[in-house]
Order: sequence, then structure tokens, then C-alpha cells
Amino acid sequence: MFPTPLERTSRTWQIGYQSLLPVAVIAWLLPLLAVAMFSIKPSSDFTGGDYWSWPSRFAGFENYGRVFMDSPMPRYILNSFMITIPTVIGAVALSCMTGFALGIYKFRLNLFVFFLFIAGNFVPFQILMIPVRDLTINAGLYNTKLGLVLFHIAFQTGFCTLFMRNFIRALPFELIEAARVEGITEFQIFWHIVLPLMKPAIAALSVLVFTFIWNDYFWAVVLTQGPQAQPVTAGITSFNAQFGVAYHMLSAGSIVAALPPVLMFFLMQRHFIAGLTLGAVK
Amino acid sequence: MTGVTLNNVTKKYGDIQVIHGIDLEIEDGEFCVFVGPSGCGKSTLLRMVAGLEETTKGQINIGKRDVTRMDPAERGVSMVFQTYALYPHMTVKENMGFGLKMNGHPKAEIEAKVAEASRILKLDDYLKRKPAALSGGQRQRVSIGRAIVRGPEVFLFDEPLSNLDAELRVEMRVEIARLHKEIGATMIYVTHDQVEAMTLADKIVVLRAGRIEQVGAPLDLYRDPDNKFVAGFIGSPSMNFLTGIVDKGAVRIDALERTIDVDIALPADGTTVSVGIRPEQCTLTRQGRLTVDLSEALGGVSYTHIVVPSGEKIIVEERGIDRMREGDAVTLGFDAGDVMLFDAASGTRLR
Amino acid sequence: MTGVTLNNVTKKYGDIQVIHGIDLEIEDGEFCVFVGPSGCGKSTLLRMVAGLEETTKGQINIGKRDVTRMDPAERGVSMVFQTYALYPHMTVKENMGFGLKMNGHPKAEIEAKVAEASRILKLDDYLKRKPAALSGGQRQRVSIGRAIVRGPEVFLFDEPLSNLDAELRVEMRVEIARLHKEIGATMIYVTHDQVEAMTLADKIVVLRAGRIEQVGAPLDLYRDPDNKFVAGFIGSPSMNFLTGIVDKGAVRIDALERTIDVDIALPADGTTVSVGIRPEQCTLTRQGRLTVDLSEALGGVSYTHIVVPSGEKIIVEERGIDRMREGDAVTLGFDAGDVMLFDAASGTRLR
Amino acid sequence: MADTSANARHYGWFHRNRQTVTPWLFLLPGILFFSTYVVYPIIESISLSFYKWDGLGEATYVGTENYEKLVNDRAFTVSLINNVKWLLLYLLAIPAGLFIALFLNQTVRGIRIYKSLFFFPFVISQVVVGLVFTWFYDPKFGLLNGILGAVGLGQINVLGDPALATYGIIAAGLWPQTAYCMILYLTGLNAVDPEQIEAARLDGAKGRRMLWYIIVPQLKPATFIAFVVTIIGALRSFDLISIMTNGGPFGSTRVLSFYMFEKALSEYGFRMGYGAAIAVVLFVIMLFFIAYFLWSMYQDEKGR
Amino acid sequence: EGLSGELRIFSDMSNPAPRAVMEGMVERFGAMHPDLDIELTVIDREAYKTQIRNFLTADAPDVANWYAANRMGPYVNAGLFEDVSDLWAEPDFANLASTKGAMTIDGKQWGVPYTYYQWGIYYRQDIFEELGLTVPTTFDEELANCEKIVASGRACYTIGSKFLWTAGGWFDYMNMRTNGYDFHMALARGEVEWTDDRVRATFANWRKLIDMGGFIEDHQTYSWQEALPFMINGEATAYLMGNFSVPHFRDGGLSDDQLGFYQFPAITEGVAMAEDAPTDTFHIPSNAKNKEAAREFLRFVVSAENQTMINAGDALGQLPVNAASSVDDDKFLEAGFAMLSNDSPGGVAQFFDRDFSAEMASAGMEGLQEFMVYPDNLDDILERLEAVRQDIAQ
Ligand SMILES: Nc1ncnc2c1ncn2[C@@H]1O[C@H](COP(=O)(O)OP(=O)(O)OP(=O)(O)O)[C@@H](O)[C@H]1O
Ligand SMILES: Nc1ncnc2c1ncn2[C@@H]1O[C@H](COP(=O)(O)OP(=O)(O)OP(=O)(O)O)[C@@H](O)[C@H]1O
Ligand SMILES: [Mg+2]
Ligand SMILES: [Mg+2]
Repeated sequence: MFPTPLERTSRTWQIGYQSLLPVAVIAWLLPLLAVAMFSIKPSSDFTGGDYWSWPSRFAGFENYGRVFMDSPMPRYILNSFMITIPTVIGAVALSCMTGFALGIYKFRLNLFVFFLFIAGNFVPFQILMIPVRDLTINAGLYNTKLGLVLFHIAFQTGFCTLFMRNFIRALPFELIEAARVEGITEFQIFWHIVLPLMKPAIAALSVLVFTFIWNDYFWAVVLTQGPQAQPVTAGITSFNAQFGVAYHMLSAGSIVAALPPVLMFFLMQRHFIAGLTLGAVK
Repeated sequence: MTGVTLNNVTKKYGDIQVIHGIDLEIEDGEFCVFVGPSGCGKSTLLRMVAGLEETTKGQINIGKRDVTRMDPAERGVSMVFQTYALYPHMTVKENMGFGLKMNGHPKAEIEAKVAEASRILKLDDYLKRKPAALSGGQRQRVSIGRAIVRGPEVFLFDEPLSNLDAELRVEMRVEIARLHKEIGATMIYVTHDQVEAMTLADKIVVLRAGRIEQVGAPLDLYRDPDNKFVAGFIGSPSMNFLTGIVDKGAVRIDALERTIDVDIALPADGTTVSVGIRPEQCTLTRQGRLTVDLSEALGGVSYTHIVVPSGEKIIVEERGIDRMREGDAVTLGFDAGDVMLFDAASGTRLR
Repeated sequence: MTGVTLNNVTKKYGDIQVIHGIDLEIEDGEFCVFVGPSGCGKSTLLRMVAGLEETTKGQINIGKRDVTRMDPAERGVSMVFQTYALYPHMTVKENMGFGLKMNGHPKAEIEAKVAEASRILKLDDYLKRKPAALSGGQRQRVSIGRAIVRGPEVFLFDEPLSNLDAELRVEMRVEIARLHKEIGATMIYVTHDQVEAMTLADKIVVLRAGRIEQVGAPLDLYRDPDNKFVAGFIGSPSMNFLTGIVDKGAVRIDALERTIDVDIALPADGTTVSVGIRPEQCTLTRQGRLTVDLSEALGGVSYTHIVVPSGEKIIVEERGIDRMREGDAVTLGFDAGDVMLFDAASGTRLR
Repeated sequence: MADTSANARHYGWFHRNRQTVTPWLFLLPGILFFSTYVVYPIIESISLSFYKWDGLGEATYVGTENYEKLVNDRAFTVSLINNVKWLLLYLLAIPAGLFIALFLNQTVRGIRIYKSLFFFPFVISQVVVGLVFTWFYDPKFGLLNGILGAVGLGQINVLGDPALATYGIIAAGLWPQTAYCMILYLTGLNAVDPEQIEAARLDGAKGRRMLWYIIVPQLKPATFIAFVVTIIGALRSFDLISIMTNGGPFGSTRVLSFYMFEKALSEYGFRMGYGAAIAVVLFVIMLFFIAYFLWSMYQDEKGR
Repeated sequence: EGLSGELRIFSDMSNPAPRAVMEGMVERFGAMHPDLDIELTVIDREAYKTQIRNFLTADAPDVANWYAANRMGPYVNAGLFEDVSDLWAEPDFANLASTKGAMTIDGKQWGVPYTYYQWGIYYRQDIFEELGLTVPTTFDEELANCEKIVASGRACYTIGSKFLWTAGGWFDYMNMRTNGYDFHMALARGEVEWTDDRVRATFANWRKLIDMGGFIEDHQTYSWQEALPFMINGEATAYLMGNFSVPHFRDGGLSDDQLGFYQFPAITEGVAMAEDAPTDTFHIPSNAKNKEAAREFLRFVVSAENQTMINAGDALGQLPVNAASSVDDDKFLEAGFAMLSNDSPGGVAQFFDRDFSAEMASAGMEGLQEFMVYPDNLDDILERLEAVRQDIAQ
């Protein structure tokens, strides 16, 4: 292991390291901690120009309460879920199929199609903006969650295919051959053999796509408007407009908006990290 | 049950030809082993029989059926892979029954067949486990069980034991031999392990660079190889080769300053031939012009390495109590009747 | 050049003790091989000598220097790993010269030493290649070259050949033996391969569960093992063991219905002992109460498996022209003088 | 025997060609989606860049006029320069991530929690990161000025100063990006062969030299990925700019992606063709990196 | 006859007070037409500006908010707004005459106004008193006041120019006061060069305030709301703003005793005073489905009674567009009403980003913001703006 494992180092460095860790974390997360503190300060602290002192009293309940009761935030969060979850399902399903096709079969255009997906994944999405917007408008899907979901599924397919294909590639090909010798059809192979084996990849990818989509702002702005379809990332800007300079409210709102992916990360940490590395590194 | 016939079978990957028109007849119920150096095409040939690789040219028959263009599933073969290829998400039982289930066999029938296979392979205790919870040997047994369950006409094995450690390998080898005896199906077995080939085969097919060098029963190949390649390949340690020159109806071995008489038709005088003699048929006596380079004592047997003046290396198997040590001066002896002669250029056996 | 001395060396991982106070003296220039079953602590002990594992208790000397707490780089040892541990991003030449470079040796000196090592190991053609472009054997050679270049007092090898295939293993084994002869440094070598241990070692150390079972020259261990464990571990195929009962100053082997006289002090009548006899010291004669279970013919030798009535398995090495076949009725014979007796409980040799 | 009948059994076309047809069946929905939403729009955008169109009425073909205008468009130049700044400075995330990864690559109690906390910024939406940093930089009550004040340094208005604003935003972007690189390196470090480190220890390599000669070369795959994702992240930067400065002050923090959005879809933007032309320029820049990535993937695939 | 079906309304009245007004209107209109199913969507005011283009083409509501004058030009030209000249022909609409011009393009009317409001300077009366200042009527007085305020450690004006348009307000006033309404509108139409000396004169005047430290620092990082606390906390004494800001001041804790209003003072003698009074409007998209109900809603919006109600001080706090309605009893409304009716002989402008074409407005406001931070860059800025003007003129 590099650097030298701690237990092999001098006693002073061990203690130094152990005490450095929390300091480093606090410094690293300082901006975030500040926001967290803002979010539990009462508004009177701010009007008094007193931004940095300890909250004069704990106002977390009323601040967060207002976020949920007095603002469209719950609606936006709901939208985010209604956009994110179908996208995750759709993108993962599509890429299981494309990944299977590209990972298992040898055909002339295999690499070409695969590279097409990868290239698409890296395209600056601004170049898609105008046509996709027109497309969505013409399909009558402008300002609908469905419009956003369909686009996200399509765009994520590039990345997901890369991920799934590499994962399937790493499965022992003998499994497929064994099945073929046993007279199992290609669809059965996909359904009964490959799919169950892809569970870890599916889990990792789902978590990953979840955060990607949840955090999307650009397309939310381009393809939706207003609380009936917009996700929370875009919603937070109107939330800002509503609460103007009420920093305690804005902080609470930001924290609420950031919470689901953070929770997701903590609950699914292993999958998440597996996803990041698996997807990228083969 | 049926044998397998290959008829001028050829395989090309793009422009590269890896199997060059192989003709081979494997009898019903025979245990046939393909051996040969790495990359010689053993696996490719086996996979062509299985239908996992397309046959470029030629014809493969299983029994009387021409299966050349058939799907693997229709050929009536089962295959056992080196890596076991067990479905990791299924239990042992499900693994064995999966093929039947997918092909719509009734449940009771599957149960019965799995039970039978599991009995043969003593897997009853493990039926509920997943492959991950099994040792390498057990996994390989399951994978054989999966092959048995389908009741194929032909079993195909591709180096099934090479992922096992030495001890288990011996055990499983014995088990496969027993299995063959019990179910009597035709089996084709790829390996590069000498011992497996010698002990399991009814018939060994020695391949080199996509061509058959020789086909025969194990001891026939050992005792009567057709060419230098087979002679050197079969037997461990390998046969020693020395350069000899035909001289007045006898063969002169300059390295040993010895001329041996042989009772076969020799080529013209002055022709160079290769003289082969097995390590176990050599003897060493003290004193002489040769020096022991290295002696490896394994207990019951020692392998003594000698480099002759012409640069060729000779290994002698010694078993007696008095064994040579490094640096000893020795004389190499052997019975002229044990010697095999090969054409120096083509390697063909002279007989 | 210098030997290595271990003095009550002990290793604990947390509360688990894996090395139990080992005392060992390895002479200057000696080739010492550690063998033992998997997990017995061979690698741990070797790595403690290298300084890669801390020594919990005891002292390790290299020559006269106490190196117990020294940095690996300062001990004057080089190590060759099972997985080669070559730096994949450096060429062969860079790999070999890296240690010297790190220690600030001048360029010309590095060049010269690398050239010398490459000559010894015949690596000249590959100096510019990266490890990925080498075969397994070549990689292991480079890794040995890297060890040589640093000119260490002690070479350490941890199963250096076990990732190679059978053929290469033989070749490299011979090469290592030659290397030892050529540079004459002290070498400590870990393996679980019988043949390697027997052929390479000046001194074999048999370990079991973190303790030394026996130390000695290879043939001494083969011929005169201290206990049943060493007797069973050294020699291939393994020694056969049968249960015997001391009966009126002789040993009765019920399975064979034979009583043998031995000229050692036997324990009290009725005591159970373990009777050991090597496969190569057994003979089979036709007719008898035993049945051949399986015979594996390898050419020059056959291994014949027999199960005696008490359930013990016996393997007999046959070499003659007339060999037993499966199902043959046979009688097992051996010379009473070849038999070794062991205490049934502790396994200690009775002599 | 029954053998002949087996031969005569007639299979359908699909059955005979299933190895060829199946992959395409599986690919069909993916390709359909992908071409509709990715491939076709790229072509459409490129063609649109030769038109003048306000997004409402009829488009008129203007040839390369949009591109010609770009050459003299100061805002475009500024965006391009800013993009370069992003590209270069964003790469700092790679060494920074490596540094943190090395710091955290220990096995002490609770290290998993620390690793997670360090990774935290990456999971948070860039919108929230943008807000957080906007407040961090706020000249009035921002934490940054608070800290600067506490150590006796003067006040700065990072986001209000055109000379600093872009760097301020990049710093905000580096925060999550560094976290990302850190995780990549942590897993990379996990995969470094311990035997090689031991071999290097025997060879006398220590500390920085061990890092440079042994560890860093072995982290090459992780570095490659970190490089790719960082470049992509830099070129796609939009959210942060939009949230933190909205391109200002007076357009000094624009980058191509933001500028094109502004030109095409923002409050005062009605120039779809012009926006498309900007996007095409961005696309061309990205194409170099895509080509590089695909090329290295291809080398890998060939090697299999 | 009862209206039925669905009426979809998109509104940008997203700040709390206007939002309540809008919701109130919908409620009352709904009560009048019980069979009508009204769906109101309130969109963030800033976001709305970019989104209107999408929903007008894609997902048109029946009624949508927007702005008068040049700002509605693109949609009118693209045929996305319904011609509602028929409404304006109705007798009741005679009362809307004052805003008819702003709603007219090509001789037709394309929507109805629902409110307009004065711009001017809101100031801290209490601080003025404390410093002994009087309300200025000329620029010199303004400068003199400002000097004293700056000397007291305050800024004269707060402003948050992050979203640029606030700077536009300043330019409107500086230019209209320096060069007059007609010149300003000519500039807006692109008929005058930005490098013109008269434009430079405007900037020269403006610069006086900047150089003396009249504006708060770092205004380019604030939105207009974020700039409010400066005045509320007394760090700045005045705010050039539209009347919609009054509720914010009051919410911030300023009482009517503390908060005052005055007209932007004269600069060039003899130039008639002109004011910014942006008109906010309702339109019927051409793609609307329920145009009948939409027309009825528009009639309802401009009705005298509704106008009184929604523009009241406790509601929008702005000026009614219907001459028959009454202005609420609110000191700022009255001041504004008086100013626009009597003291604005020069004319009424809509606002920088409504009078100038979109492209010019965007480039222009950016330049204005830059000028406010780096006045030395003026030449460069003007050349740039001139280039844009010429580009548009092509
Ligand atoms: N897909 C392929 N494309 C091109 N050449 C191939 C392909 N598969 C195998 N070969 C070549 O065909 C030859 C035979 O390969 P095969 O795997 O049958 O050898 P083998 O005898 O099984 O070797 P081993 O003992 O190493 O398994 C080799 O030279 C190999 O390089
Ligand atoms: N880091 C560790 N922590 C705890 N126990 C360990 C550790 N490393 C090794 N051991 C234990 O120490 C014992 C000796 O291990 P060691 O690797 O030396 O065995 P070995 O003889 O080299 O075996 P093999 O032949 O399999 O390589 C084993 O029981 C192992 O489980
Ligand atoms: Mg093979
Ligand atoms: Mg070991």
C-alpha cells in the first residue's frame, strides 16, 4: 500500500494524522457547513447583519418547515423523482440491451456502433440544445416530464452502454457458449444468464445515473418551465426569487435540494464508487 | 450412441488458416484425447465439433448426421470448459437442470436426471449451494454433471483440469476415467498434460500447427512414434536426441564415439539422422569422457543432465543407489535396440 | 557474502501467532528451500528476512549484522516474487537498473551491471521491451536479473516458478540452479513443489503451522524423515501408510495379513503404529487377495492404485514390462528393511 | 435411423440467422433513441449554423456568415479564452485529487466516513455548489472575506471582478471535480500491485521517489479517466456560470457553452443560427478529445 | 352566457405580492364563471423571459403575461400573439387610451395592459433629515446631497446590477434628462450612433456620481433584491427603482416615515422631463385554445373595478391603466400618479430593455454595467455598442 501504512510510521505522525483528518474534512466542507448553519439560523440573525455568529436559537424546524409548507419545493422534489426514476429505469434497461448486443456478439459494425455511443456521450450537449428543444416542442412534449425523461434516457444511453458493454465484456464468455451448447436461445441467455449476472452493474449504474439526472440543470432549463414539470435544480432558482435575500430559507432550500443524491450516495456508497470506476476504467 | 467423424475439416480466421484439413475417426464410446503444444489448434478443433466455431471447409459427422452447419444445441454434444462456466447465480441443481428447463422438459424428468447425475458425481450434498461456495474440484464436477444431464452422444472437454491444483487434478482425472467407464459415451478431451493424456485416452491425437502428427493408443505412441515430434512430445522427461551419421549400414554417433547397428533400412551413407533414446533407457557408468552437468535427485529417481561435446543435452533417469553427482566423469550407455532413428530434416521415423 | 541466522523469530498478526520462535542457521552460499503446506508461514518467514514484514520477536542476522529492525533496502537482500512484480511501465533495462538508480549509482556502473546480468540470463534481445511484451519465463528471468543487478548478499525467492507452465518450470529450475552455482550467493527459496525443493536445495526446511518440522539435505529428508509429516510430504507419489499393530516384537499389518520384523525398539505390544512404505519400494506379484483399482500408464512407469481391505489406498510404482491392469488380482510385496514406522498419535518416527 | 430426419428439419429464417439478427434487435431501441436525440440533432445543429433564424419565423440561409461574425465577436473571443482557462485550470483537479487520495489512503478507524465526506461535493448538484460558493465569495458576508479579514488581508469581490470571476467559478468547479478525481485515484491506489511496492522498497525507493517512479505510472488508467472526465467537465461548464454570475460581470465569465445558450435561448437571444455556430465550434474542440479517447479505446480493443 | 372549458394562464408574477394578486384575480374571475376550469401557472419572472418563446410555439396557454412596446415586437411579428383590436374597439376600452400606443404595432393592438408603474428615486427620509438634506430637483443639488451622504460613510444609491437591467434604468434617466425623450427614443430605434457626443455627455454626467462613490460597491454581484438591504440597513440612502419595490422596502421594515420618493432631478436645463413607466400586459397567444374565455379574462383584467383592486397599495401597489379606476390612497402611488399625469411632459418611456431591440438591449446593458464598474472603459464600450447597432441595422 502506498503511502506507507500508518501503523508503520512514527507515533507522532500517527497522532498528527489522526488529528489532521477531522480538520481537513472540516476545511474541505467549510462552504457546505456554512450553508448548513445558515439554514438553522432564524431570520432575525440576518436582518441584524449577524451572519457568522452561532445561531441565536435553533430555527431549523421553522425554516425547513417553511420550505415544505410555503414553497413549491415539495412539488419540485416530486418532479425530480418523477423525472429521475423513469430515466434511470429506461436508461439502464436500454443499455442492458445495447451492452448485451455489443458485448456478446461479434459483427462487423460492432466497434463502430460502440464508438458512436461513446462519442455521443462526450458530445458537448449544447450542440444538441436547439434541435432537441425543437424536437420536444414539435412532439408536444415541451414542459412535460416525459419530454425530459425521453431525452435523458437517450443521452444517458451513450454512457450507460459504455459501462454495460465493458461489464458484459468482462463476464466469462464460456457462460454464453455453455448455454448455447445447451440449446438455450439468445433471448433466454440474455434474460436468464446475462441479466442476473449484471445485477451489480445495474445497481452501480442506477445510482450513478440517479445522481446525474437529479443534478441536471441545463436540460431542465431548456426543456421545462414552471413547477408542474421542472425538477428541483431548476426549481431552486425560482425558490430563490421567492425568498429573495432570506439566506436562511435559501440555505434550507439548497440543503433540501441536495439531500436526495447525498442520501443515495450514503446508502449505496459501495455501488456508487464501483460505478464510477467500473464505468470509466474498464 | 455414436462416433464422430471429421472429414477434411479446415478452419480459417480471416486469411490465417489454423486447422489444415483434418481427417479423423472417433469410434462410438471411445475416449479420444487431443494433445499438442499451445496454439496448435486443439481448442479450435474441439469447438468446431461443438459448433461454437464455424467450420470453414470440410464436414463433421456425429453418428450419421452431418452436423457441420448445425447449431451447437442440435448436435447432441455437451461441453465441459476449463473455467467450469457454471452460472454463478444458480444453485448446483439449477445449473444442472437449466438446459433441460429452457428446452421445456417436464419438471419430473429434470429432477430425475439431475438426481442421477448428482449420484454419479457424488454431488448430493451440494445441490443447494451456489458455485461460489464450492471448491474447484467440486465445481468441475458440477460442470461435468451439467454435461451428463443432457444425455449427449458426445462429451467434449477443453482442459477441464488445468485450473485445479496438482492433488485435485489427480483425483478428478481418476474420476473422469471412471465416468467414462460408467456411461460409456464418446468423449473428446483436450489437454496439454502428458499424464492425463496417457492415462485417460483410448486414442491420442497429437496435433501440431493445425495438422495431425499421429493418432494412436497411448503406449503405441510412446513405444512407436511416427516422427521425432511425437517421440519428443510423448514421454517425460522427453526423449533425448543425438545427431548420428549413417556409416556403412550402421549409425555413427560422434558425440558418444559409438556406432550402433540397427536392423532397419538405412538411408545412404553419410546421411545425417537423429538418434532418439529415452532417459529411462539410458544408463550411466562411472569413468568416461562425459561430465555430469547437474543432477536432480527426487528421491526414488534422479535426473542427471549431461551435455555431450556436440552441445546436445541428454537427460538420464537414474534409480539405483549409486547415482552420479555433478562433475562426475561418466559414460553413457544404452541398448542399441531401444534406439529410434528419425530423418534429420523431416523428422520422420526411419523403420 | 554472508549467511543468515534466525534466532527465536516470532511473528504475530494481532493476536494470531503465525511463526512460533524459529531458530535457523543458513550458511554462507547455501541454497536453502522452505517447503510446507499452504498457510504454514513460508512466505511470512521469507518476508521477515526481507524486512517486508516486521519481526514481532527474535533476531535476524545477515552475516554479523543484526538486521531485525532495518529497512528492506539496507539489508543487502534481493527478492524475486511469484508474480514477478516487474514495473510494467519500465523497459526490461530500466527495471533491472531501477534499484541502483534509486541508490544513486552512476550511470556507467548501472549500464555495466545490467549488461552483466542480462548476459547471464540471456536477456540481451529484450532489454528495450516492456514486461507486457515478454513471456512468463522471460518475465521471471527479468525479475531474477533485477535481483542480481543489485549484487545482494542474500537472494530471496517466493515461489518464483509457480506461475509458469510445466515445461518452462523445468527450464527455469535448471537455470536457477546454474545461477546459484555461478554467483554463489546465499539463497532462500520458498516453494511447494516437491521437485524444485529436492533438486535445488542444499538444505530443506520443512515447515508446518509456523514451526520447523525438520531441516536437512534433500535426500536425507527422503531417506530418513523425522516424522510422518515429513515422510509424507517429501517424495512423489507420497509414501503409503498402513496401520500396523505391535505384536510380539514385530509389527502386524492386518490389511496385508503380514507381520514384519523390524530391528528397532518397538513400543509395547498392542500399540498401533503407522507403517510407511514408498511406492517405488513396493512390488506387485500376480495372484493374491488385493485387486487393482486403476492403473495409470505413463510410458516408462505406471502407477497402480490398490485399495486394501482396511480402506487405505496404496500406490505402487511399476516399471517392468509386465504391468498390472485394472481388476487384476495381486499381492503387495516390499522389503521389511524399507519400511518406516511412526507413532500413530504423534507421528514421530520410531527408530 | 432418425438422423436424416434431423437434417431435413426445416428451420425458419430467423432461427438460421439468429446470431446475426439478435444483436440488432437488442440494439434497435437504443439506436433509435440515440439517433433521434443525439445523432440527428448534431447534424441538425451543424446545418442550422448556416442559417439565420430567430427561432420563431422562417430560417434564411446565410452561408458561413455566422462563422465570419464569430471571428470579430469580442464576446466569442472572451468565451474562447475562458474556455481555455477552464480547460487548463480544471486539470488542477487531477493532482489535487491525487494528493487527497494519497492523504486518505490509510486504514485507520472511520476512514471510510472520511472518504465519503471528502467525496461529498461531487454528489451535490452544481446548482447548489454554485449557490454555496456564491455566498462563500459574497463580498458582504461571505466566508472568504471573513477569513481574509481575520488574517488581516483586504476584502475582495471575487465574482464582481472581471479579472477574478472566472477563476472564482473554476475554483468552485474544482471542488466537486477534485472529489471525483480523488475517488478515481483511491480506487486506482487500491489496484496498485502491493508486490511492486515491496519490490520498490527493496530497491530503495521511498516517499516522493516511490510516488513518482512507481505509483504514478501505475495510476495511469485512473489518470486517463480523470483527464477525460475533467476535460469534459471543463467544456460542459454551464450550471456554475449560470448560477454564480450569469455570465457577468459584463460577460467576462462567459464560456462557449454559456454564450451559445445566451445567444440562442436566453431572454435577449434570438439568434439560433449564431448559437448553433458557437456550439459547432465547441463541438470541434471537443472532437479532438473524443478522437483521442476513442483512439486509446481502440488501441485497447485491438490488444485484446 | 357562461364560459366553459379550460382556461390556461401563464404568469410571470412570481414575487409574493404580485403572485397573490394574480391568484386573487383568477379566483374572482373563476367565481364569475363557475363552469370555467382555470389553470394558473406562475413562472419565475426571470425564467419566464426565456421560456415564453418556447411555450408560445409549443404549449401555448390561453393567456400570457408580457411587456408592452418593442418587447412584444418579435412575437407580434412572428404571429404568435393574437390581434385583439376588436377588444380595443369596445367602448369600455376607451378608458385605456393612455396606454394604447404602447400596445399598438402596425396599427393593431396585440394585448391589454394591466398595470404600469412609475420609476423614480426611493430614498431614506430619516437619513436625509439626519443629514439635513432636502429633496433635490436639479442634478447639482443631487450631487451636493450625494457628497454629504458619502461623507457620512454611506453610499448615495444602492443598486444590484447582476442581472443588468437596473443599470438600464439609470441610463434611461441619465440620457432622458441629459438629451431628452426624443433623443433617447431615437437611440433606442438605432438612429443615433452610440459614439455620438450627446451620448458621451450622458455618460459624463453619470460618471460624476460614480466617481464620487455614489453607488454601493460590488453591485455587479447582487440581484436587485440583494441590493435592498443596503438601503434598509442604512448603508445607502436611495434606490432608483420601479414602484414594485415599495412592498419590499416595507417588508424589510421601513415605515412610510422612513421611506420617501422623488422624481429623478433635471440635468440639462430646458429638457422636458420624461419618465420610465413600464407597462405590464396580458396577451392571447395565437395558438390559444380557448380564445373566447381569454378575451373575457382580458376584459375582466382591465375593468375599472379590477384595476382599482389589483393596483391598490396592499396589492400590486402600482398604477391602474383604466382611467375610470381610482388610485389607492398610498403616498407612493399618488406621487407616481401625479408625476406621470402632470410632471412628465417629455413623454413616457417603457424601459431600456423594452424600448431597445433585444440584441441591443442585451449588449447595451452589459456595457452599462461595465461602465458602472470601470468608467474608464467608456470609449471601448461605446465602440462595441456602436458595432452592435450597425450590425443590427444591416
Ligand atoms: N479468434 C481468433 N482469430 C484469429 N486466430 C485465432 C483465433 N482464435 C484462435 N486463433 C489462433 O488459432 C490457433 C489455435 O488456437 P487454439 O486456441 O485452438 O490453440 P490450443 O491448441 O487450444 O492452445 P492452448 O493449449 O494454448 O489452449 C492459435 O494460433 C491461435 O492464435
Ligand atoms: N496480514 C495478515 N494478517 C493475518 N494473518 C496473516 C496475514 N498474512 C498471513 N497471515 C496468516 O499467516 C499464515 C502464514 O501465511 P503465509 O502466507 O506465510 O503462508 P505460506 O506458507 O506462504 O502459504 P502459501 O503456500 O499458500 O503461500 C497463514 O495462516 C495466513 O493466514
Ligand atoms: Mg486451448
Ligand atoms: Mg506464500
